[in-house]
Amino acid sequence: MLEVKGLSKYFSSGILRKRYTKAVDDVNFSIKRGETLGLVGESGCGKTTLGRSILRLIEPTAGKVLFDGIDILKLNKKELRTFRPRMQMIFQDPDASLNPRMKIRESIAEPLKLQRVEKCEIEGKVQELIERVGLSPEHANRYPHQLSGGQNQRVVLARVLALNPDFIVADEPTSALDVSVQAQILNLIQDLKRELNLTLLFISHDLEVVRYMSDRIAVMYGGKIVEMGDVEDIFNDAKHPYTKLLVSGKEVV
Amino acid sequence: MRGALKSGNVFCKNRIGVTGLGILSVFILTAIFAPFLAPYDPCEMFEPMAPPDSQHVLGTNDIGQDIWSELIYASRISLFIAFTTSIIATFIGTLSGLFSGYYERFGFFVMRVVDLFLALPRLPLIIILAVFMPTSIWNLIIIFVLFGWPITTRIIRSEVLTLRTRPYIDSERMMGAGDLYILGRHILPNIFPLVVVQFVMEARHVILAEAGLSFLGLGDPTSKSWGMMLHYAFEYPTIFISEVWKWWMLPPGLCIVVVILALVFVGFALEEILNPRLRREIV
Amino acid sequence: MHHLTKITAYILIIFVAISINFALPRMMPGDPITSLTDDPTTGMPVIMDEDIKEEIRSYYGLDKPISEQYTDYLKDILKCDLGWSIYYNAPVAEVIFERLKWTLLLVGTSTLIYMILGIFLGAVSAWKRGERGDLGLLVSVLSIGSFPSFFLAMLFIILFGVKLDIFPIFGATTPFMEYSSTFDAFKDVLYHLILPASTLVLTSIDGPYLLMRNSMLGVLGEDYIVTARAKGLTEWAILKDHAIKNALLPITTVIAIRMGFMISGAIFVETVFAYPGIGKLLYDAVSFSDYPLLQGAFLIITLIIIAANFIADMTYLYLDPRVKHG
Amino acid sequence: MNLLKIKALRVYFPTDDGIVKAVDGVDLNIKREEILGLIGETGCGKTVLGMSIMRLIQSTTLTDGEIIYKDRDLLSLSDDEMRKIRGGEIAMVLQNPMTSLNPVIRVGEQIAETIRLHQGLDKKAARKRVIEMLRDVRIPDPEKSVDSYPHQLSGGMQERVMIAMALASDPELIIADEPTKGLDVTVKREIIRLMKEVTAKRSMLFITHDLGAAAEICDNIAVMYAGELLEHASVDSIFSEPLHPYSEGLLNSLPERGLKPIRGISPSLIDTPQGCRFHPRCDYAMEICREKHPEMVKLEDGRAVRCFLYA
Amino acid sequence: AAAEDKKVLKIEGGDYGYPSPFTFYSRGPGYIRMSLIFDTLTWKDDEEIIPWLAKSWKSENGGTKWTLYLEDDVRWHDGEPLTADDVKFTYEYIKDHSGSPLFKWFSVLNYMDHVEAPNDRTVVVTLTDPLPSFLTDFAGCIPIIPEHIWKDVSDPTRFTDPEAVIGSGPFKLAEYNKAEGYYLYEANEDYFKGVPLVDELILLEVGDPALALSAGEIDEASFWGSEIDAVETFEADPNFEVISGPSFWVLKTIFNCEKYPTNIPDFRRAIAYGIDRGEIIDQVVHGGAIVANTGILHPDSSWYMPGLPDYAKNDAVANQLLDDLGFIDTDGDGIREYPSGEDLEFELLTGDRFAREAELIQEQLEAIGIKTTVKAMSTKTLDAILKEGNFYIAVSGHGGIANPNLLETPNWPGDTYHNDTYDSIFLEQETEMNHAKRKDLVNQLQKTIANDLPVYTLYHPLIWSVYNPDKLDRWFYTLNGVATGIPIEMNKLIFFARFGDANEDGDIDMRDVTKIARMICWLDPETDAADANRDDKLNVLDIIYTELIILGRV
Ligand SMILES: Nc1ncnc2c1ncn2[C@@H]1O[C@H](COP(=O)(O)OP(=O)(O)OP(=O)(O)O)[C@@H](O)[C@H]1O
Ligand SMILES: Nc1ncnc2c1ncn2[C@@H]1O[C@H](COP(=O)(O)OP(=O)(O)OP(=O)(O)O)[C@@H](O)[C@H]1O
Ligand SMILES: [Mg+2]
Ligand SMILES: [Mg+2]
Repeated sequence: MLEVKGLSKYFSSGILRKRYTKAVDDVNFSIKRGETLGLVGESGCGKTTLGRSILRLIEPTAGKVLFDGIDILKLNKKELRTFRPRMQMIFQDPDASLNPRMKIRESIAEPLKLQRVEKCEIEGKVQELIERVGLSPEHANRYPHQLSGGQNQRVVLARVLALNPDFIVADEPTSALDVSVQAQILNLIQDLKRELNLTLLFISHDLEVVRYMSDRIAVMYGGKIVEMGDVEDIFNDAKHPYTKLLVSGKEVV
Repeated sequence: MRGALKSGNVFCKNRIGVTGLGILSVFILTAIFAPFLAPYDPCEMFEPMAPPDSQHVLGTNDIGQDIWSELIYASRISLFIAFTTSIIATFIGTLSGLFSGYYERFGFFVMRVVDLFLALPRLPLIIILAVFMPTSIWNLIIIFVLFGWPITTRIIRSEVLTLRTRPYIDSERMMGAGDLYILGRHILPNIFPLVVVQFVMEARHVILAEAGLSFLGLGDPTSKSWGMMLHYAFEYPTIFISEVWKWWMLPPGLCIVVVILALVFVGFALEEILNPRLRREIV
Repeated sequence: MHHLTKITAYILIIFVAISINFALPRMMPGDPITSLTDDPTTGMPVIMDEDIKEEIRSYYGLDKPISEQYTDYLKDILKCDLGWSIYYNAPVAEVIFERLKWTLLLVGTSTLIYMILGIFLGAVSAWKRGERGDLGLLVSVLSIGSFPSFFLAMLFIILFGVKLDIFPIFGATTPFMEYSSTFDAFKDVLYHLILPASTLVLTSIDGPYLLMRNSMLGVLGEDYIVTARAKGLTEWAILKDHAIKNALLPITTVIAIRMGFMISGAIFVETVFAYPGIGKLLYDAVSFSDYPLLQGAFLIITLIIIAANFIADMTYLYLDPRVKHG
Repeated sequence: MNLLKIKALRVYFPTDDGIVKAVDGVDLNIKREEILGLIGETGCGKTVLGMSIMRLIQSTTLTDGEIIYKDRDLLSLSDDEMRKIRGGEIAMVLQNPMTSLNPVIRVGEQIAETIRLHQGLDKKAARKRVIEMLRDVRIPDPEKSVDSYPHQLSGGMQERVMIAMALASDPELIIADEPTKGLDVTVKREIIRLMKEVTAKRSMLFITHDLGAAAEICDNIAVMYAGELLEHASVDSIFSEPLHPYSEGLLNSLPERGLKPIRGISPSLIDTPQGCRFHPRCDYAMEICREKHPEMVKLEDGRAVRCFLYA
Repeated sequence: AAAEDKKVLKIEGGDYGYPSPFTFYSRGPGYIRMSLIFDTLTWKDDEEIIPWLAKSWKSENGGTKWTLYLEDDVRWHDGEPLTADDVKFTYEYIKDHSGSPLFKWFSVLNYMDHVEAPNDRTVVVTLTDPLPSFLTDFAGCIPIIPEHIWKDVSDPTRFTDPEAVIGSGPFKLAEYNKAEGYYLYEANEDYFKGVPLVDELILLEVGDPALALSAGEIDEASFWGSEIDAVETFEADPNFEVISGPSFWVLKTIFNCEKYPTNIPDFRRAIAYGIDRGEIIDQVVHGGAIVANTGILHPDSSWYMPGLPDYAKNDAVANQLLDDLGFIDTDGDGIREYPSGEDLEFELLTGDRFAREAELIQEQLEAIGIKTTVKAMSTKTLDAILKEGNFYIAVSGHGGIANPNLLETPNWPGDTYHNDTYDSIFLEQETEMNHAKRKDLVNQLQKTIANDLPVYTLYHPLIWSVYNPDKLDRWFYTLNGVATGIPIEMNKLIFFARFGDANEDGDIDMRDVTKIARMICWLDPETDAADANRDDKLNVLDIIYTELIILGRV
């Protein structure tokens, strides 16, 4: 369903003499429909950049991103806009993912409005989504700062669901959250995924979380994918030295 | 709505802000109702240089105009110039700030212009322009706007730059929202408080600059502003060796001081409200 | 690398400033020849033959095509020749430099004092935030900062020059006083400096004060201040070694920009106190349409401001290791 | 032998919305050479508790109770006396090394400050000591690193500097507030090992909500919820057999234990629930839980738990 | 102690350049500063032209040839003698360097054909055309410079060595501070006219003259027009004395004589009747001015023509004139309309300084149904607009109206008045050597202006000198202004005992005797038979002569 070929993103700095940071360097992989690919790697290795490049939130330097056979990187602005709702992203910081000046209700209604859903239908849909992600209707009239991080992440999920996406990039969706809340959110994502047959790219630096969430795992190091394979293969039989280092010290409590 | 109410609430608790707003409203009301408040037409001439008495609370100026009425009418010009300029400059600054923050390439060029404007000595340039443009209120406004927008642009832009990378803006884009939609519906409301602060600060700056230019004799000599009153007072040969300064120089000077202070108070309070780190220890 | 870009930017700004300086006076109405012949003091009209005017124009090179005037102008600037002042009938550089020292003295002293004082008071205010002292300081600094400099100057003249008669009211020195020692001379200059400098200091102090207060409030909320406190440092040591330096960082640039404002502000103070500085000169040059002088005064003021910015940038580099080694 | 004894500590923050009871009646003892872990979800009052031991909480708070350190009540010491204890006898490692180091001062100087202050060494001697310290926390090339600025070091090295700083004056008690927050998994692991090593002969209050880290390093664990302690037990017993339903829920939320979340959301610290604070989210809640506030129950094996199930 | 005995006089001033003849700023005060160091052949006191470096002179060939005889023992500050060669050198040198910006002061040199020095003490100037004002504008204006210093100087405007201020005058420059605008002069003990009354003269820039004067920082300051309020304060103060003089300055409304409707003389007259000049003087100038001569020239000028129509405020006449022209208020809004139906309305341009006068005029014109809007601008801009002819009415002022040459372009700086007869009369008077005839021509010019009204003059401000008489009390205003007409009280004559003054010993200065002798020769009917003041002079002479006899001096 999603195929990434030779994707690279270099950041340049300096005006006279350019210097490049190879944040993502010639990355290739594919994800099947309904599959979850976990992406692990140390901080700054390029995970976020990769996720954002795939969705064209930043323009990649080179490569192809084929989504159902369409090269996303070739779409023009208008085509991209109509195409976008099919792919969504969930960010690490749930509080920053919502406009602080909009009520929860408005935030969730926003994608519906953008999709030109009939005005009269919106209210009902919003209610439905709110319940779907396990919030209570009273939350609809609050502002993000009046809710906890876990609740905000639910709102983000509700909003993503409103668009009926096929593919979601979850960029460390729970790393800002508490263990107990993390469990709630991760479970919710799993449930929704199963129900809606979503395809997921799940980014995290927490091996245990990725292990729980993913079908396959890709290990990223210095902008490149250094190892990729089924969950258990990676955990039991790591090949790359970095993966070994990651897996070796895991504490079993 | 509650967000707004909340900051309103904080504002009310902020004694400095409320004081400023109070003073400012007094002056705005004075300006609006000047014809009802002033005992005379400020251009009507009586005996020149009459000291204060029951007829003329603050006496008359060098050509016999009632100083008290002049003072009241002057609040009109001073505030009019200040607010008109601030509105236009903040408007231009906000728009260019918004777009230059959002579109990098456009922003790059705008910022070079802004840098240039900020690197050039502002007041000397204004003085020159003021000397050679026919002195009218509108020319003054044009000059002030010309030099007022870049600061706002820069401040708004840097705010937009940080807002632009917020995940919620990315989410909007992912939902298929267009640039204008994002700018108008998501970024603008978030920078609006900053725009208000800029507006207030610009108004303060303009009042000072207008007074300064008028004082140097570069304002419109036929208009009645506090700076112009001070200019005529300063030109008066015995201003320092007689007592006339008490009723001719002091009142317009103090009016400028108080209005600026009020604006500073309001701006200061607004900034405290906007900066949550400062808010905790509000006075 | 970083320095190179900075320096390129500075050169560019200087170049644009020079071009504006050249173009601006020429776009203004009024011929310098008229100003040369008209006499504002006595207003005596001088009706001149066109050929005499021509002669004078060519004397000043005003008859050449604009492009040639421009290249000449650039060449001269490189040679440090700012031209010949039409009104003052002397080399522009000489006219300017003679006044420049007074402006630099006035602005320099005031800047030094208001910066140190403003920063100190700002730090104190932030340290005592929310307390009575902070509020008192805040309100008084904001109030005094709201005085237009010329108004405060006039009040000072009345109060200290006339009513109390303890300070001189004009000039930079006592004219033709014969000093018995350099100390005497210094005393005299200082004596004349006090009122204008205090005016500038008082009316400008709100800037650094507020900046420092805000910056300090920010810094005081940082984790490393808690760390410092956790180490058992005294409050004074925390303020001195940890808070002030960090709080100063973001405001150095702003203060440099304000240095430019100070020079501008000096125009008013110099006018009221008849202080023989460049601000007053600029104003005179404008009213006499003295192109070369105007251009020169502008250029010098611009250069000073750019230099101030440059110094600030360098100070910033020196102060902030994140930039220096980044 | 108790090094630190906290008795009925209350720390309240008056705010616009009401009084935030961040710490509400905490009793806690730290023995010599004990490493006590303090765990609990975000916002339950862990940091406030740690900071109030050091008296680093701003003056507008309402603090009540006793914090007895070696027979002296820290809360009633003068500012000066307290300052001598801070950094000297009790040291603190703050969460997030990136922001806890002053960016414009060389790291060596930041460590030396403490040494000079508490051990009265001169500049040169202090520097020598700093280099030793850096070597102790295994910073490569300490002679060079001592003159680095924080931003020139990696996150892991910064954390090491923080630890060196805390150890610098050879304190008896270290309060470490989530020292591994914001660090990479691999780095985190090394730091935890290091901490374990260097605190071998010291006492430590280790604040975290990273259960894995706590399990690795601590002797005993205290579980905190909504401003009060719910359970206190040895590390082994709590991970193998948590008594309080909250402790159990917390452990079950771990991915490796099946990601079973506690339902509901954490309570506000302004209007804490009547009765047992955890009852709205508790699967075992009884009638009494709704009405009465449970007291800490001491069990025979040295464990203590605040739950009617064990009353 | 000796220093304290020094008599020091401090005067309000400012920087007007290095006081060499080629580096002072091209302004009256600059010339004055220079004139303290450099002498001219003739000079003026409050009444007449007096001999200076030249003790006598004669004109021949219908005023194109002038022979001047120099004083005998005049020396430069450096001790060198001043000779006729120096004078010849000066005139030729300046003429050769006519591109210098100070040329305007010396532009009369254009009239010079050549100059000769037949001997040490005699100079003969031959002119191309007769120059009636030779004695004031030529001999009385051009400073004589030492040949031995200037002969090698190629660009005099850039020559600022100390030698550049070696003159022959009563003062030597001791110090000059450009930045602060301070001048310090020392008396020239060897001056050929005697020792000046003060040992040191200081000119300094003060922020506020009234304040500086009352604080004793300066001993003299001058005031102008509406500054009369300050003058009155000092008048009431026994420590100060005040003298008043003519400013030779006029404020005028300038009409565009090329644009409808201001090109209609009756329209201009109507406006003149509508303006109340008395009210302007009372209200704006506080009485510090006199109603202007409608013929422009100042009443204190010897060329003044009295009795010209003054268009005293009369709304009835004004309205009648306007009605007759067809400007009638048909819609009753108080504003007249053009015959075409549009409102009679235009801008009233003014320089910044005269906005208040303009505003009052605006009010006065409104009373006769003419609507104007005051538009104030810098003098520079206004002048530029006036030169372009882009205006209807403007208020502007200028000085120098002691001199009939000013009448060349009556609505200067505008140039919209064209009258061939007027122009030819002007040209004729320029070269008319017969005083009475010339005066008649000038009268005709003034009459034409007063009737045609290309400008309507408003007021002539008064000027005052306020001084501390203990320091120096010889202040006076020079006849028609110093040199070419600078209305400044600082004539170098004030530093000398005047005619009839007793010196410190109670004796009459011997120089007065010289003066009497000169007057006697001056009264020679051949020299100036038609002098209007002849009788006055005779009277004065009588009085002094009698006094001298009483004192036993003659
Ligand atoms: N806009 C940018 N400009 C320049 N460099 C960038 C930019 N964004 C990211 N980088 C650099 O690209 C590299 C990869 O960054 P990225 O955010 O993708 O890492 P990450 O793996 O997501 O890290 P984390 O776990 O901390 O989120 C980093 O070295 C970063 O500094
Ligand atoms: N200065 C303050 N004013 C008001 N409330 C405060 C203040 N400081 C902390 N709080 C509140 O006290 C509670 C406890 O905060 P604390 O920082 O101790 O939590 P924590 O357990 O350390 O959480 P985390 O794991 O996120 O660090 C929180 O609800 C917080 O909002
Ligand atoms: Mg990332
Ligand atoms: Mg915490």
